[in-house]
Amino acid sequence: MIRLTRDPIETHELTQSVLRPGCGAVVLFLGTVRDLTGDERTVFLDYEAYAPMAEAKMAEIEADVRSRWPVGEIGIVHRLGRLYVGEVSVAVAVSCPHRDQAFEAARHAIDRVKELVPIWKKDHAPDGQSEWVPGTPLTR
Amino acid sequence: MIRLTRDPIETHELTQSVLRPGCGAVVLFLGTVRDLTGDERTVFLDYEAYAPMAEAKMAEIEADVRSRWPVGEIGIVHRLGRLYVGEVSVAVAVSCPHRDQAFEAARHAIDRVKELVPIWKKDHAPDGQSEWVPGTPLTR
Amino acid sequence: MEHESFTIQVLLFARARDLAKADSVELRLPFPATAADVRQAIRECCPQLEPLLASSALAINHDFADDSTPIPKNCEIALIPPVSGG
Amino acid sequence: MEHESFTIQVLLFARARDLAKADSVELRLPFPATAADVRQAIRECCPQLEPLLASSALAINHDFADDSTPIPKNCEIALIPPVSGG
Repeated sequence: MIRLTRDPIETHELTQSVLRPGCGAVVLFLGTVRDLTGDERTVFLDYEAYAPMAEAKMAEIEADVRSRWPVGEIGIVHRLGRLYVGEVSVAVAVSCPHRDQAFEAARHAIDRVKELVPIWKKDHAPDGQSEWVPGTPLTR
Repeated sequence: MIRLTRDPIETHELTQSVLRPGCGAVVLFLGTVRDLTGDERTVFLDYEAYAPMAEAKMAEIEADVRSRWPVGEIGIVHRLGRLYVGEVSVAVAVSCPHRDQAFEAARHAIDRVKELVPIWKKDHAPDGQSEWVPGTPLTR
Repeated sequence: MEHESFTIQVLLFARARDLAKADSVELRLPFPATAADVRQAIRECCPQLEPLLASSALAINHDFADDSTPIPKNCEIALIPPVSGG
Repeated sequence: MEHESFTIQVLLFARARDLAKADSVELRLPFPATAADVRQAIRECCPQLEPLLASSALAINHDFADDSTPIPKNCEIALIPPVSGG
């Protein structure tokens, strides 16, 4: 399951949705808006996406993770719009039979989301200054 | 925060409780009761602990994780008593500034819980047979 | 004989949109054309995007393109600056 | 001259409790004694625990003990079969 949303991410529902009787391990990763990046203070971030491509890439990531690990269920949700410090910007939940699989699968999924999905964030500082977070050039 | 409980683990509250403005990453691990171990079907598990020592070891694990990673907050909760397939037996939630730290810290914590904490489970099969899960001898 | 040509829209996002002050740019390309031709046409029409071009990817129909990827006549093209989701 | 001796309770859990059909066993040890002496005393008093002893640890006051760990006169001792939490 993959989703882009402008609403707060329902992390509990996401976690519950991946539970499976054959899977003894669930890993949930949450990315949240940090107050500091180095010495720079953040008040909020504005996230934007190239939505149809972002959804296509998230679906590819889901398929890739399923091909590498025995996934019971996986959910990847990214939030868009204005997010204040502490809010959840991205959530990945994965269930697998065993914990090494669930940890590896969740880690792989979030790494790929940050590398491949066309989403950008603009950082807004307390002094009103804003700038696009530099990000990672595509290496594919 | 460490806790033994006979009630269902409140995984959402646990996750929320580790969120910190300086931490951009949260990892939650849930161990759940699997329906199959190899070919053997499980109906429920009975968990028991040597409670005061289990709490002491969980507190040691919390301190160990905090000494190795820049943990914002960590929560480790283990459930005791009768758990049916699908129920959450153990939960670990960790927040850190960055995701590599949060993944490593959560993984280390659950690995140590399974190695060091005096908790045992008895597996109950559909035919009424039951046996203590062999477990791992202490290596330390 | 005149070479065939066609028009494409390139969608712009994030810093690219801010630099170009536009959601998209319209380019006229010879046919056939590749992604490398799109880059060159962007360079010529929007010099303000120059600092971002080397680190940006081109996407054709929601998939990343190499310089050699051909541009179909009806497709959705986007310039993808370094991503920073998560 | 008679050697000093003392009595300890060893708490039993999980498979150890099932095998011994008891929550604890009482042992009389010479003083001073080590964890190795506790193991030997368990072996003698409860032969039914023998198959579990080699893979089990002893805990003294909630910490794992080596064979050489001395046994204080007032302490909580437990036999810890291989753990299977999680």
